[in-house]
Amino acid sequence: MFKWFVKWFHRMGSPPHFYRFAGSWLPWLTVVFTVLTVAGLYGGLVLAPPDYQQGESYRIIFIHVPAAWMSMFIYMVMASCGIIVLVWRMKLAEVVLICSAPIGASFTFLALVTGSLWGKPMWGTYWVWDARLTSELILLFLYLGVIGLYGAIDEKRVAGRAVAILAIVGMINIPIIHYSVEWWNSLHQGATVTKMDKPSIHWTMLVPLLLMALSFKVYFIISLFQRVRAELLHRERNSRWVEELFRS
Amino acid sequence: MKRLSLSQAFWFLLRRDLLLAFRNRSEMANPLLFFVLVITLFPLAIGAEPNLLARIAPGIIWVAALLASMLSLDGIFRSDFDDGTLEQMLLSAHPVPVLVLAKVTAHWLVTGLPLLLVAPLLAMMLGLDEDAYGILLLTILLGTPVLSLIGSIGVALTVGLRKGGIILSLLVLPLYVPVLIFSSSAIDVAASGLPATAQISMMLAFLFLALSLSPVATAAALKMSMS
Amino acid sequence: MSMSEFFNMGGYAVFVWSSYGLALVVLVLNWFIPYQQHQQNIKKLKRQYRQETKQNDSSS
Amino acid sequence: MSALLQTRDLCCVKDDRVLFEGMNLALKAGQILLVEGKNGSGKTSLLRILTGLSLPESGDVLWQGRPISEVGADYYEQVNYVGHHDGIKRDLTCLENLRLVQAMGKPLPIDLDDALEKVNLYRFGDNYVATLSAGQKRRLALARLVVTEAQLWIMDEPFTSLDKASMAMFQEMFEQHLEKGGVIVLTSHHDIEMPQSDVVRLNLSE
Repeated sequence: MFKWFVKWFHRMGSPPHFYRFAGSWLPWLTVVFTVLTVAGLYGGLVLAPPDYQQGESYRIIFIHVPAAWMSMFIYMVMASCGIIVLVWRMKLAEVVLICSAPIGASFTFLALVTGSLWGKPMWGTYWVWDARLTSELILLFLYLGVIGLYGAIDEKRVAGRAVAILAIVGMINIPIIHYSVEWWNSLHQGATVTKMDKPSIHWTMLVPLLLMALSFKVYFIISLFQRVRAELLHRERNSRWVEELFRS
Repeated sequence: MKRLSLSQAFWFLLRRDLLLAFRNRSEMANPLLFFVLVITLFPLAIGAEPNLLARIAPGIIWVAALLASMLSLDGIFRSDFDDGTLEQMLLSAHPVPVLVLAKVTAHWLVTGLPLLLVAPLLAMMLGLDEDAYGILLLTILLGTPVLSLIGSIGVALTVGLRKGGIILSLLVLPLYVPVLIFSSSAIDVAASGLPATAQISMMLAFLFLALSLSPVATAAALKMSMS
Repeated sequence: MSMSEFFNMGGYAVFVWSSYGLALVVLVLNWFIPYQQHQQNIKKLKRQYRQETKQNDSSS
Repeated sequence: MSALLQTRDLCCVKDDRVLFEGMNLALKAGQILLVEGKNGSGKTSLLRILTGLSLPESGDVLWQGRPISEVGADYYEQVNYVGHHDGIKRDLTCLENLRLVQAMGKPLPIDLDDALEKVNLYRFGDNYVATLSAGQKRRLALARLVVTEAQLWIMDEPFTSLDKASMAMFQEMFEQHLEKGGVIVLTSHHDIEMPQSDVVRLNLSE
């Protein structure tokens, strides 16, 4: 089994193979994404009963929580790509790392805005220095650091490795930052402010939430494949396999 | 003749950097002046009302210390990058992380440590409670090396860039957050007479983590930005 | 659950629907921009090869 | 005698331009490689790859049969690199600079003043480098070859801003190094008068 995986891993590493592989999977992924989203939204917006405390406003969690999970998940994907870039120097891993940064940043931004929109009905103000929202804000800065550093270096192969190092350093710091902010929040706010816990999760709410989380993950793969294919064409524009593909 | 042992090379590089810093002494004062200047701005901005200033003193002192140390980061590798000695250091027979640690220690001794001299004066100006002076000095003693160590990673990543300065702050400030949180809360708690051992032990943990991991990351980043 | 109630969202319509609206915008943008980029790259490559073939034909 | 420095189908790409590819070099002890070519043809990039500072797009650089990424610090100990930058600190004196160079590499048991005399900078021991002329700075940069022991010398335009006499003196030093079994790689616009037997020429721009 392991031998097969190593072979698959190296075959995936070659740009032409990945370009065709991603291209062939895109339509199927789009179908899966639409099915999951429709099911999730229908379950979340229509079937799920209103929350006894927050009424209808809690339905924002079906966007906020999956987006927050995605922002963390994508940073982990970037850090593992970073390790592959530094250890095996795989060109494709650099491209995947660079292409997932903007997607991660958009999910973090989405999580922040929906978090504050959800905060308004609950606490009366748009921005509350809640532990999770503050960590999410710092995570956004980490993403912008990755994107900014990549843009600032002209030589793209060097930029790829620089960003790989930054992503790994960022990954090591995320838990430290998260627990520091958590500790800081408990110190200053005290327990009076209701933490932004998910309301007591009844299965009718949990199922749509998981469906939406899954649909966001599938969406991430779609957007990533799309970006990687565009970037591969740009980077390999004077290589033979691109020529064969478009010479016709 | 055998090459120098690792510790000899470490001390040699450290002494050379201190000698260089001493040679242009005028630059050594800049972080200190910046530190004092930023802190004097706050009473002008928010009024000199004593107990308000005393309450926010830990926070201002540490934000100012953080900005002062970040502004002086550029000096670690910039001059060596320009005159080619950085290349020679990467090509030396000694492991690069240890040489990087020597350079960062020299940078800390020149820019981070002197903040200790001025901090009590500023704390007095802001009317910080006397019990907190000891903890204030301790947090600066433990915190500024972590700032230099983490900052050296950001500097190594941006040393090759023409306009590296702006990106440097975007890369480095988020990583400074844990140090900022624990140091200012240590002083705050000490000011109200409570023991700050929890915060101090966390800062010690940060120091050892940074001491062991960041030179390796900085060495990798330097090799990468020189290629 | 009549349609009007659904859209009213128990008085929180503004917050809920703006969140979902923003989510839609973010998801569409993150798909459309790379898709458009990809098509542009393809168009550029095709034009480049057409010019090359024209050049080869004229020179050979 | 097997080759000391080898490259195995080395390829270098810069800003999407392939500077050179499929390059297979082999340098034995006592040989000197003269890299020629127009500006921008990749001379400096090749030298930086040979020193291990830059990574090639593909292919390997071998030292005594082993890839230099594996050999690591032991390879660096065997290399003296003089690049475009002189690699000396302006605010240090000549002697302090030489002591620094010795601390970083494998020092030779030579008195530093004698070393300065070899590159005729004898009276400049305590002068700050900032006060030296371009030619003197270049000679101090090349003094690195005298104070540290390395089998492989890699130099990028070593003769820039040097006068005729200094050039002859350094070429003579190169010959001695080759006779002692050393290997040299350099780029130069001026032609070098060396016994042609051990000169290997490589032109990157044709």
